[in-house]
Amino acid sequence: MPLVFVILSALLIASAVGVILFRNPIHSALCLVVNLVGVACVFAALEAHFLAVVQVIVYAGAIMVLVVFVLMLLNSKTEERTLSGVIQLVLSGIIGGCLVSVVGPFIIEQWPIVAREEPPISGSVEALGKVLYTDYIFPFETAGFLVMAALVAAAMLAKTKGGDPNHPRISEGKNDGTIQAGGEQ
Amino acid sequence: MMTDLPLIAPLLVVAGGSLLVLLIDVFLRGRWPNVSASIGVLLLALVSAVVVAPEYLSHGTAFSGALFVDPYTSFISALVISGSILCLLMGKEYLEGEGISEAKGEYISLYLMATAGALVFVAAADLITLFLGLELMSMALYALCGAALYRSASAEAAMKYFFLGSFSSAFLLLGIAFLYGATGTLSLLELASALPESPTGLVGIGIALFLVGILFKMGAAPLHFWAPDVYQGSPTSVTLYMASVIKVAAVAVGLRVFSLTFGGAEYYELWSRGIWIAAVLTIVIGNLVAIRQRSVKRMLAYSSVAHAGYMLMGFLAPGEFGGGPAVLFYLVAYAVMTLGAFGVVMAVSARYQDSPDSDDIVRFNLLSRKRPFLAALMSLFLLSLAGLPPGMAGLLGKFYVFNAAIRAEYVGLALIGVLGSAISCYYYLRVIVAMYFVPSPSQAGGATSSYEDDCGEAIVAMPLAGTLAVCGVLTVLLGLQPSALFEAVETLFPPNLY
Amino acid sequence: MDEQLLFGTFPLLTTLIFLPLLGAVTLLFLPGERSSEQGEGEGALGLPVVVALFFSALTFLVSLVLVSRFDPENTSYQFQEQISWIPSLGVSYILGVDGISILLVLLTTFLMPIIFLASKSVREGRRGYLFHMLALETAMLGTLLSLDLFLFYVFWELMLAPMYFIIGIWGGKRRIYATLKFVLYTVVGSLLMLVALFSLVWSYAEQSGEVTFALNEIVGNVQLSVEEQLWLFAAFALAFGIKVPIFPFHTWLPDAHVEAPTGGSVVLAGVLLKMGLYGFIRIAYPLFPEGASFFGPYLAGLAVIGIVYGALVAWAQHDIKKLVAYSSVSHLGYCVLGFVAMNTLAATGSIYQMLNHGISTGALFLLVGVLYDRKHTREISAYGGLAGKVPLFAFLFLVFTLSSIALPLTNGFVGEFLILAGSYQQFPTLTLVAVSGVILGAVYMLTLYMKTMFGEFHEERNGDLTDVNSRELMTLAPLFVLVFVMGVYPAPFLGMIEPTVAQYVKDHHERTMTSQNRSNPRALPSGGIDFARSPETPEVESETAKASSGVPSVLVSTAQETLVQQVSS
Amino acid sequence: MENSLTLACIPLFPLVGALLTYGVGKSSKDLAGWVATGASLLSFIFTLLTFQQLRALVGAHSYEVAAAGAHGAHHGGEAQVYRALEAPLFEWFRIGDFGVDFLFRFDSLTAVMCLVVTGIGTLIHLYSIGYMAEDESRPRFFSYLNLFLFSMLLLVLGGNLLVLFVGWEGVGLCSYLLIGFWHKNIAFAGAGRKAFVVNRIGDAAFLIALFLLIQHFGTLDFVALKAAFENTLASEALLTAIALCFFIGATGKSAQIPLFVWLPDAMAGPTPVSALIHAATMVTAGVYLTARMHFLFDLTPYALLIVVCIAVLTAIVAASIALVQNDIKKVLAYSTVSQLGFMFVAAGCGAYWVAVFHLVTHAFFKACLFLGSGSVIHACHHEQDMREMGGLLKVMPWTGLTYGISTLAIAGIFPLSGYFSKHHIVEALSHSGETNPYLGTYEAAFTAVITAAAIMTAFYVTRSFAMTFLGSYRGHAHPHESPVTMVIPLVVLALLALGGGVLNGMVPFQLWLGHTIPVGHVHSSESIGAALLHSWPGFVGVAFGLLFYTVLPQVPKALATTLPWMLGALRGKLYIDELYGAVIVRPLEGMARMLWKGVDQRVVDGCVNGTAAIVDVSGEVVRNTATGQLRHYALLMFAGTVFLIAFYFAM
Amino acid sequence: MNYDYSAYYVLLSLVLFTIGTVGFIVRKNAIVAFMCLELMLNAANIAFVALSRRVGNLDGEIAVFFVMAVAAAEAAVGLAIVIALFRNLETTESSDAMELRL
Repeated sequence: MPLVFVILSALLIASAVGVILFRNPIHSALCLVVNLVGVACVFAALEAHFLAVVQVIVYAGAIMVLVVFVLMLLNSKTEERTLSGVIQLVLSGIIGGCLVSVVGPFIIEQWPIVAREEPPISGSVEALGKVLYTDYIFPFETAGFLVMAALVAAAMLAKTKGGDPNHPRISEGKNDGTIQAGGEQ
Repeated sequence: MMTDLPLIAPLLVVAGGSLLVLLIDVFLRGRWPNVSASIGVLLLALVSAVVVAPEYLSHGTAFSGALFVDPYTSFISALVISGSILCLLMGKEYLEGEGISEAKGEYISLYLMATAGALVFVAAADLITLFLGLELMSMALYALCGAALYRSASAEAAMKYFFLGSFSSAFLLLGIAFLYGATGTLSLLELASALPESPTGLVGIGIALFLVGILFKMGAAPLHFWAPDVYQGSPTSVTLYMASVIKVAAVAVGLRVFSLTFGGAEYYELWSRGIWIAAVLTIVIGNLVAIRQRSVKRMLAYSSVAHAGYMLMGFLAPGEFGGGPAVLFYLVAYAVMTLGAFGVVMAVSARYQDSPDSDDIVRFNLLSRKRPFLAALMSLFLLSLAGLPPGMAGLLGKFYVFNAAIRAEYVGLALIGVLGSAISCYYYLRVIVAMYFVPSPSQAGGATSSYEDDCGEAIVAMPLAGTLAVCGVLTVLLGLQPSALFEAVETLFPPNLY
Repeated sequence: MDEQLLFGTFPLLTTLIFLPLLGAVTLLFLPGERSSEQGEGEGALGLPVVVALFFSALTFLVSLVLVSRFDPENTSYQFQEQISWIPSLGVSYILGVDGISILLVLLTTFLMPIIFLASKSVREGRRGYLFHMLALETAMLGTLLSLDLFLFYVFWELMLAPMYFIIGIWGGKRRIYATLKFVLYTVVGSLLMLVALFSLVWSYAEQSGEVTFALNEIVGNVQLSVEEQLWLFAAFALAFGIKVPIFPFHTWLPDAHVEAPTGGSVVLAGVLLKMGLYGFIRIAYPLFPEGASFFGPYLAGLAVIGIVYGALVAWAQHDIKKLVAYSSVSHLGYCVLGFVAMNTLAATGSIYQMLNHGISTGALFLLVGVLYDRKHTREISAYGGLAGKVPLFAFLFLVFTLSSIALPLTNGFVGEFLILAGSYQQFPTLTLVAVSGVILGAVYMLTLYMKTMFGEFHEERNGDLTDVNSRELMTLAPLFVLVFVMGVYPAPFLGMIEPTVAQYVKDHHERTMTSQNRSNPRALPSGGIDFARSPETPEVESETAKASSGVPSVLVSTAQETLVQQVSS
Repeated sequence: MENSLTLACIPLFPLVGALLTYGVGKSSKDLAGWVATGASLLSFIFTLLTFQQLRALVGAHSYEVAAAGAHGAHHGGEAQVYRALEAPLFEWFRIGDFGVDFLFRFDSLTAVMCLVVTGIGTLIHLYSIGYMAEDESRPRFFSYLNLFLFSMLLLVLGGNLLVLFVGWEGVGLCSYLLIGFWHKNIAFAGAGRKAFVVNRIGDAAFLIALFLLIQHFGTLDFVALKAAFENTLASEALLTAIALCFFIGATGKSAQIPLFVWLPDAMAGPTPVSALIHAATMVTAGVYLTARMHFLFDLTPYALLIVVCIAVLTAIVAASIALVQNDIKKVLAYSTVSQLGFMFVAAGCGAYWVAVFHLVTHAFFKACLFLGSGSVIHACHHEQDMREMGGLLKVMPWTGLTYGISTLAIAGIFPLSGYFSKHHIVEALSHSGETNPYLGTYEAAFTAVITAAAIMTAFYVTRSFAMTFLGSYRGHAHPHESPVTMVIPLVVLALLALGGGVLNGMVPFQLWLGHTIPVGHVHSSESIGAALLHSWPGFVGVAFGLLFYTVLPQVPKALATTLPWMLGALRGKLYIDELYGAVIVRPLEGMARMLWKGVDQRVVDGCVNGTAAIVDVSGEVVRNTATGQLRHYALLMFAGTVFLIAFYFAM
Repeated sequence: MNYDYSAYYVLLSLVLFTIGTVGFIVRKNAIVAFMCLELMLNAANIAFVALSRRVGNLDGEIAVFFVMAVAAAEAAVGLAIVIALFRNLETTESSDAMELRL
């Protein structure tokens, strides 16, 4: 178990670092895919098999496809490394380090390693489904509605100019009411 | 399970209505009164909320502990729905411009979805539902912010709101995970009893992360950065929704969680210091930066940040100190006056929508001459925001909040609050200066005549005028008869008996 | 008809407060704003002014009824009304009037019709002007009459907005700066007051278990530690001191005065400034006797600085209004000094002087307004030799100038004399300095008079100047009459003030003593010997007691000792 | 005490007259003068009536009693009976036990003052009709004059110090108005302001005295105060302080060092004003006050010493300045200052009645002199420089004659009125050591100085007479005798100046005053020879004056060339105005400007605006955190979150 | 005998979360920032699953399920927003969108 954990951790951290450090977005995306699969492995290692499957399907199968698609569509370029970017990295790294070093000890303290007889729960489809459709029926429905909302939102945002060519904003010149310099009062 | 359905009738009406509006719109493509229909839906929701209100006296939960059924929920839900109605009424005409008209069907559908999300959010009795409600509300809002499809500012606002919102949600989520890990439950009620006697470090961190999520939605420092940009860039009809309804929801949830779930004395010790510093930062930053703004929308955004700070003051005086009711009173008063203020900004900037500085303070010049009643109402709202009579609602709001804070012996915080409040007078009054004191070009000798026709015009449609009038009346009445509201909200506390 | 039946339960004070507001609302519903403002002759007042006049005159009449039915010998609050407003926090709508406030009420209602008569000079948007003035009257009366701390606060703050608009809309060139300063100064003070208010109320609630904002219940019953009293008093004193204004918080005043339209200046000088001192009288002193006795000497010192400083700075002014404004700083210094001295003589004089200042300075502002309406400048150097051209104006200006410099037989003298005579017993050295204000007052006022009224007349510049017209005369005549009535026969006025003040002073000293007995060891300069019992002047004791007709203050500043030593050496 | 209706009427007439005059003046300017004069005359008549009442009250027989009382009082015997008429009008104000009534009281001292005020006032009103005949605003002038009479009457009739103070300030006001009567000339207006302000300085001290009295005695009524003082245990320091405060007040009103500077400038007013206000009545108010408060001064020998010192100094300094003035009115003005010094010398020696006596005689001859000078000025078309006059005796015989008589009177030549009063002053001074040990030390020196001042007095008036009336005319106008309305007062006053001394001989002036103030020994009349001998300073002065300005005009010229600095200093009025300007006025002005520009605008307002600026700048600084960059916001939010966790929640 | 290493999983999640946060802050490209958000959500998910085992109920795993739904929704909305941004500004770099500031 610890060995699996160590390997997975290394994989996850490495791929995560890859996501943030590769300058080419496609490379980042590929690292993310690795990471997501790694997470699925973690789920599996934690005996949440259903979640592991869902993870692969939803993330690698749906979300990542979408992401890569958009990446291609928008033709994202390789990011240039700038000084301000490095400063950002250093600063956020320091703060992140603080976060980990502050919270980490508390995590260890909160959940000390204990021995236990058997796996307490079963992350099986059956068990999950039971809870999901009874106790969590309302959140479940809400989640469904949420996805619905997301679709509507995406649909609205993706609308193009073609909808109404005579819209005033398109036909008229812009900024005719800009205030001249000279300030208030 | 099914028996609980009537309890969420308002939510069902809003959610169903949103889908129905969308569906009809697909076929009729905006050639039908979809806004009015949505207002109807919301009214229906309000009616149903009132109808089911007696059921909510029971202090229980519904759907296996997913939703609270208590007067607090009922009241906040009604408030959210009423606020949504007012916002929609105000923005009715506005929606024709800003490029929203093309996607009006989706816009309105999303608007109702956001309201539905807010209703879930405020009623949520477990952390998962809470998170989902928050995300539902936010998701719809992200899109609404970008509803002005061809305005880059709108897209930028949507982008910033989305990314920062999701960012903070992630923190919230991590916080939920920690709390869950520490207590083994996600239910807000069970959490309260399952928390260790004295907070362990990780529980503290979980609470902090949860607070971060709430502070973000409230627009409080140090997580306020999105608020000015998003308020400014979004279509004004969305801005006022965010400034009123969303803030109401966030504060209401925060208030409930912090006074109910984390209400124990030990835990109060823990988070009170954090909220104290957040309140101070919020008040100071909000007020300080607001004085440097030219865009009235942005200024009001910072002002709403500052007001979040005053509300946080009330968080610090839970229970017998009366902070809870004070915050709710403040919330209502704030919603009314800020709605009014943004409504006027909407009316004024409507005429200059093409210009990036459509809500520049110069646009308010001469408003008192060309639109005296609009200017008078704006003055009322601004004075109220500043806490000066005759803006009685704001005054009484401050009265209650400061009162509670001082009663809980936060005198230093109260002093910072009043100093901030004094600073706030400066920027609120600047708008009044523009509306009233700036000389007309004829007086000024024609030197500034270049923008004579450009200033002080406003487009005020009937619904907007009516809503503004309602807000104006409420602003005064809430102050003159505060007891009616205050005593009502007092009965809501504690938010749930257990 | 039976009086009891007529007035017994009639809410006279509420009527008084809200009549002007009713008038303001009525104004909003008047038809045809534009047509009524244009095309009116010089003689016609216009409908809005008539309406405003009507309501303010009615208010004045009501206040006269109030005065006529007021019992001067009854030193408690009269005509009390009480309605619960915010029961959960013990806030009530309590009104009442006593000898201290009644004449200030009368002054307020008296000045208002005059201001409306003088509102002719407001050319644009006169209706709004009248609206704000009437609203302001409501706020001022409310402040004077409320006996609930929160109600007081609300009315106190309510005074701000109308005045802000009056200066801001109808003011001079730098009005935006002036209004901003005015509002920010005041708001800082009053918000601190709000915090102090809550602290006080909760301290009291902890003792008595009852949450109340009612002044009467808290005063005398609340027991605060000395430290608390000092802090709370300081907060209140800041709020009130800014309003008075006490040096060094006075710089908003000249700006506000200079930029304000005539009516605004009149009401600002006439009534608004009084509110600061009224706050001290009504709230700060009764609530925090310890704080008062600690800060009293400092306040007196600041007041005296204000007297001399205001006078000197007034002397250096080039702008007539600014000069009069600084003279207000000086005059209000007298009022504060008199009150802080806390004996019947000075305190009565102080309240009387508040009335006087309202009348004489108000009249001076009206006169400046007359000049400004005609020549649109307030520069002293723009005028000169007007006495020959506009004799009536010169005469009236002279009379009010004399009233302002407290010439005997004008109202100013009585007040100033009583103040100085009384405060001398408490703060001899300070009063000696204050007396120099008497000289300086003559210097700057007569210099102003000389430079404007005497000397060479600029024919080409001021040749078209016309004398005071009948309408302006109508505004000034009542003030003119009062100057002499109050100067020659002040007895009826003093008679209304004095019993209450005497009781007030007595109560105050009792409170100070009891609270000192309760918590004696502390960092107060309590060591001072009683001047009256100083060994050099053994027979003086009874005289002092007689003169101050109250218990001589236990707290005697060390300055007093020095004087005794000086005199005796 | 008895109430008297006529008493209340005395000041009423001038008050009504003042209002009426102004009203009448609108229609007829000439009538105004007559109305005013009538009012003044009525007031005089009522004064006489009241005087008769008082005499009846005191009773003819009581002269002896009073005299005995006077002796007694002086020697510590039984107290004399104080009798007076009263007119309590109303209670002015009452605060607790301290009350002030608006009360008039008419006793023997008041009677004298009242007679002088209304009598001379009437004459000067009459004179003014002629003098002001061509002035456009004469109604205003007469109105002011009447107002002045009213105030002056309040001053002398006031039964307590506060009513007195009303008059005290009132006369100051009228003086201000009348000095600046020709206000088109800003210098004249400035002179008025100067008079008022300098007077105010004295008034401030007066007020302080009142405060001390209120604090320690609780009353301001003269009778009550007198009673209180008779057996007071108050410390001498306190009494001295009060007395000195009163005296400072008196120096203001009565133009003593150091506050005398306003009086010469006050000559800017029309000449009748100078005669009435700045010679006969108002300026003597300080003397009156001292006499009135004798019970206080008597208790404070130290204060009396200071009074005498100041008075002697004033007398000699003013007289020496008067020696070289060429403006006829300036000569008389400094003469007035000097003569007031004489009066204070008497008062300071405790011989209050002598002071009052000199006050009366001085009123006669100085008023006459002033009116004479006015007549001359009038004749010479408002020329005031004596070097432009000369030989006027021929064209203006009446004026010349009356001026001459008054000259002799003021010079102190027996048997003219001036001799009697002046002689008593010297007399009192030389005996002052008997009662006041402080004075005893300096008695001789004071006597010498005052005698020198008397010689100078005689010299400079003679000089003015000689330069004006003798020799030949040096001016360019066409002088002529003044109209009859101006001559009559001159004659009457000259007669009074001539025979005023008889007052003491035939009417027992001293005894009469003895009803009110201590009068000391009743002086037996002296022989004519002794009297002539005693008037030697007058003779000397007159002789030298005549000699230098008629026979030997080269002597003063030679003196002027040999002692130019002295002449310069005296001509320049010892540069006292300049000194005050440099030491007091200009520093104060500078301070005022500094306080305004420096303190008020820089420091106080600077703090206010600075605070605002700090808030503004910090707003700008904080505002810069809003860069608009998503990444920056995220960083800051992250930082904020970690900050909250690290410092507040992780425990 | 099994040992419960939940703490280490949570620690891992914390580290991943932090890396995601840092990436979110550092990267200009909006799509990459979005990917970092996904990293953060995944990290939280790991914590949920690990803690779910630890506390012995399924609530944590259910939560993960919902988070995935949310993530999917976010993907839809977020990418649509990025497209909208691109349409207006012709860029996917968040740093180019700074019209709203100060």
